[in-house]
Amino acid sequence: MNKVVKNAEEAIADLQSNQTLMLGGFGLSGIPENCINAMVEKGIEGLTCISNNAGVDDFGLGLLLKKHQIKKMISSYVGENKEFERQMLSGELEVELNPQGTLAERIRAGGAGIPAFFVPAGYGTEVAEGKEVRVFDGKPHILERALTADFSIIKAWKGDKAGNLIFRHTANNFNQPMGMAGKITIAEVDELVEVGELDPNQIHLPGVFVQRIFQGVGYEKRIEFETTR
Amino acid sequence: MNKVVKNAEEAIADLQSNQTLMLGGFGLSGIPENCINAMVEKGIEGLTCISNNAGVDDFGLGLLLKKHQIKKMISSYVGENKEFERQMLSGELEVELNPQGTLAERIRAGGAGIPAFFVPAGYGTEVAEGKEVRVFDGKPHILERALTADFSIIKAWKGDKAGNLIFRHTANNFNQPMGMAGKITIAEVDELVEVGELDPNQIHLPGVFVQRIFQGVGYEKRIEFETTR
Amino acid sequence: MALDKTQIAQRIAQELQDGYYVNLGIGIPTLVANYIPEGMDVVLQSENGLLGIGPFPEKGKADPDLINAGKQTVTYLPGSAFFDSSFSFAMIRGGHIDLTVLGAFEVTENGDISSWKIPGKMVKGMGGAMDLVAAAKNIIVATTHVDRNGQPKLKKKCDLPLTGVNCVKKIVSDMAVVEVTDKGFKLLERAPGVSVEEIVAATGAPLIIDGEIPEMQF
Amino acid sequence: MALDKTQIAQRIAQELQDGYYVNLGIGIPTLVANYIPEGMDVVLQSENGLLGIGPFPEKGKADPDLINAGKQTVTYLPGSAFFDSSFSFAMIRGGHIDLTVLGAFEVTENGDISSWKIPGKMVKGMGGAMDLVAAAKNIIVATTHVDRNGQPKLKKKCDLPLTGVNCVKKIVSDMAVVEVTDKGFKLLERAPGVSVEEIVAATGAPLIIDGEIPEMQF
Repeated sequence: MNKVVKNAEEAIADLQSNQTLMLGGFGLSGIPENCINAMVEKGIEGLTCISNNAGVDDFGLGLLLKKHQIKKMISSYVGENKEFERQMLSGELEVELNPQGTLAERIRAGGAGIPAFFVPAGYGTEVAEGKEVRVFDGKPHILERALTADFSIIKAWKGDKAGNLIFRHTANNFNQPMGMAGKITIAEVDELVEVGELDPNQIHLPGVFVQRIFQGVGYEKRIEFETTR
Repeated sequence: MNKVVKNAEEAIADLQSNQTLMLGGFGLSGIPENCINAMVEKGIEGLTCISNNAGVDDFGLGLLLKKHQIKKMISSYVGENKEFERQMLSGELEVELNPQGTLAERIRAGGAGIPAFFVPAGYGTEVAEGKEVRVFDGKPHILERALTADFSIIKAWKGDKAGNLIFRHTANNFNQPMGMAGKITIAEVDELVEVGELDPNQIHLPGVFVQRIFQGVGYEKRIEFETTR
Repeated sequence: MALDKTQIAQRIAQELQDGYYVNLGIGIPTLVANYIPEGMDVVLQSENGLLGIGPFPEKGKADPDLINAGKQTVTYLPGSAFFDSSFSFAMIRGGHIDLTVLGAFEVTENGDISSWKIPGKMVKGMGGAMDLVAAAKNIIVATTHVDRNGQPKLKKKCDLPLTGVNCVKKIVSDMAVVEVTDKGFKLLERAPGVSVEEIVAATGAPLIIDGEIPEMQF
Repeated sequence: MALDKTQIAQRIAQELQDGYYVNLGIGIPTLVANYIPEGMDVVLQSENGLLGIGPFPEKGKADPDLINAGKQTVTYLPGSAFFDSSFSFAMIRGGHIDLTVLGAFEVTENGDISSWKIPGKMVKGMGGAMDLVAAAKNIIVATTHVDRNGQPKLKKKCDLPLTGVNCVKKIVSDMAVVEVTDKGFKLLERAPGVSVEEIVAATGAPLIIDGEIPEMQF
């Protein structure tokens, strides 16, 4: 069983146009930079991207947007990206906005074999349109469906060659649940270590969920809003 | 904000007869020994206990059973306990058996504000009786409801005074999700440390879920089936 | 005189209680963190996966792996914990957060709130706001009492797309502290120097005014 | 001659593939771990929260915090991971386990299985069996071909309460390897020295017998 691939190009070699992808990260924190760049290079199109945000104009998913490689986004917050806004308002880009927690839970549910579940978020809003409403304990809830993807492309801090992953600080965010929900999960990591080097009590995402792994290079780790004291 | 209590007696001081409790552990591994003993001592009755197992005749929840303090058990596996079997067959004890994964997910859902969700487990069996069936992606699923409790009583390895918990090996099991689902969660730990001593990337259950914590004493940590090479 | 943003934050900070776990939205709500009373334990949650937000980092110490829900670089405190987004919203949805403070475009007398979308104009998305308002035990809105055009933001009915219904418990504006009761808006406090009449005039729904309305104390 | 338990486990081990994540039930299935082919990476999952079960501990080294789903003390291997029960079943229910091997009281020609309850007699509970059979991609039953009274365990219909429906893919018994196909049981292999006629006689439902049935190879 060899999960280690050489680089992003090899990791996404069989990724095709019109597939559905999950891409980890919150804002620009914890995004799979190497794979995004490789996807831009590869030029595949018509992608449905499930990602909490859409990057900025010149970094992250913004790069794929600029080249019109994305057909549809499923996200919770897509500000900070003028090209995104333009494509959405012009109808070039299909956008499905989800409450962030609902999005995260739909992804976790997809990985956990739970096809649908009830949540209170969005009841009474346009998010609830067309969805089943049911009252539990006196409070109305809406039925939400799970999400899965052809590929989940995630970024972790440390990973071992068996695919076990550890995330760092708030760069975990959507990476962990997305890692559970891809038919194929590709993990790029800051540091790839040998099997046995990670403490089994500290694994955030066990290797069973990860099909391909590589140590990324040249991480830019851009900061969106650097704020200091 | 002081979450630290002196001992099990103080932790369960306001626990009352006829309440619903979640008790962590799998078999005898990771059970809250101190609190169970204190409950036996206190003599409260009519309890509904949500626990994967029911201990053995002379240890763990078996001690509460022996004194007829439990009215109802919600569990997945209750073998290895003759008194349990006797009380169940005689009708003294009400028992609701759940598939283990459904039980774990019902508990997690209770803590996560998800009142109901669909799972495939149990479809076509007596577990599905009276439950809504719905087909998703060609596969039938049944609707399961979340579980919560007046008190969740759990056991962790290390905890800090802010209630952050780390579990060890397979002694985590039901402790982590149960810790999320109690109106009041009581954690007993092998080792209670100062705030700041635990690595924030390694916390299994953040302190927000834990209302009371204490360092337990005299752990017996009995092994049910000692098996060696 | 109407409060400035800092004073709104200061007044909201008076709502905090020892042991509270709090989620502060972007904008004025974030400023509340600066006024947590000395000696009071309040833990700040960031829905992108941090319990125990610390102050902004020192210059040169910003860490791209450590941001808040507004994507600003932050720090963490002793006793903090990091977790993934699904777990973070389990925490929120499960009712484990004591107080949420957020901004709004409009709030109604029955506690509805619109805060995320201006059709045809602003399409950034709801982020975590819908989850927060649907689940927090206590929701306080921090806002100006009227919008840029002088129109009331406290209304009978929202004109903009809703973020949540029947959820806001209290509004702290630059002019007043208003409670959302079963019977509608109830005026609790006035900003220093602002009259009840001025508040009534600036509010788009009836205000329950029960006896003398005290000025806010700072 | 019919296989003994060890040989059943040995035969099942031939179904393993490199890179498989496998959950082994209590009893005969547990023995499969002893016959993982040399050099093949197979990771064993224990539903109480361990991926990467190691061998039983050395005498005196048993750790009460480290048990398998049968509550036996075990060890863990390099590359293992521990997790809670809800996460463990997310892994199982989400279809991330390649193969589940478990025992059974009865299996039917459409893949139904009963394995957890004998009304009025045995009331231990289903544990994780219902979750496993409802979700694993591939389910193999390890069993004797007939019960203690000589009655077939491979049947048209279960008499005992079900564990799951339409889920078993293959049965490895002491007499035969049987596949569950859309058209019913299909005999794939015979235990050494056991005739097709003996297997047919011991099976409670029709067997599809397609050409010469080979003996199992060890």
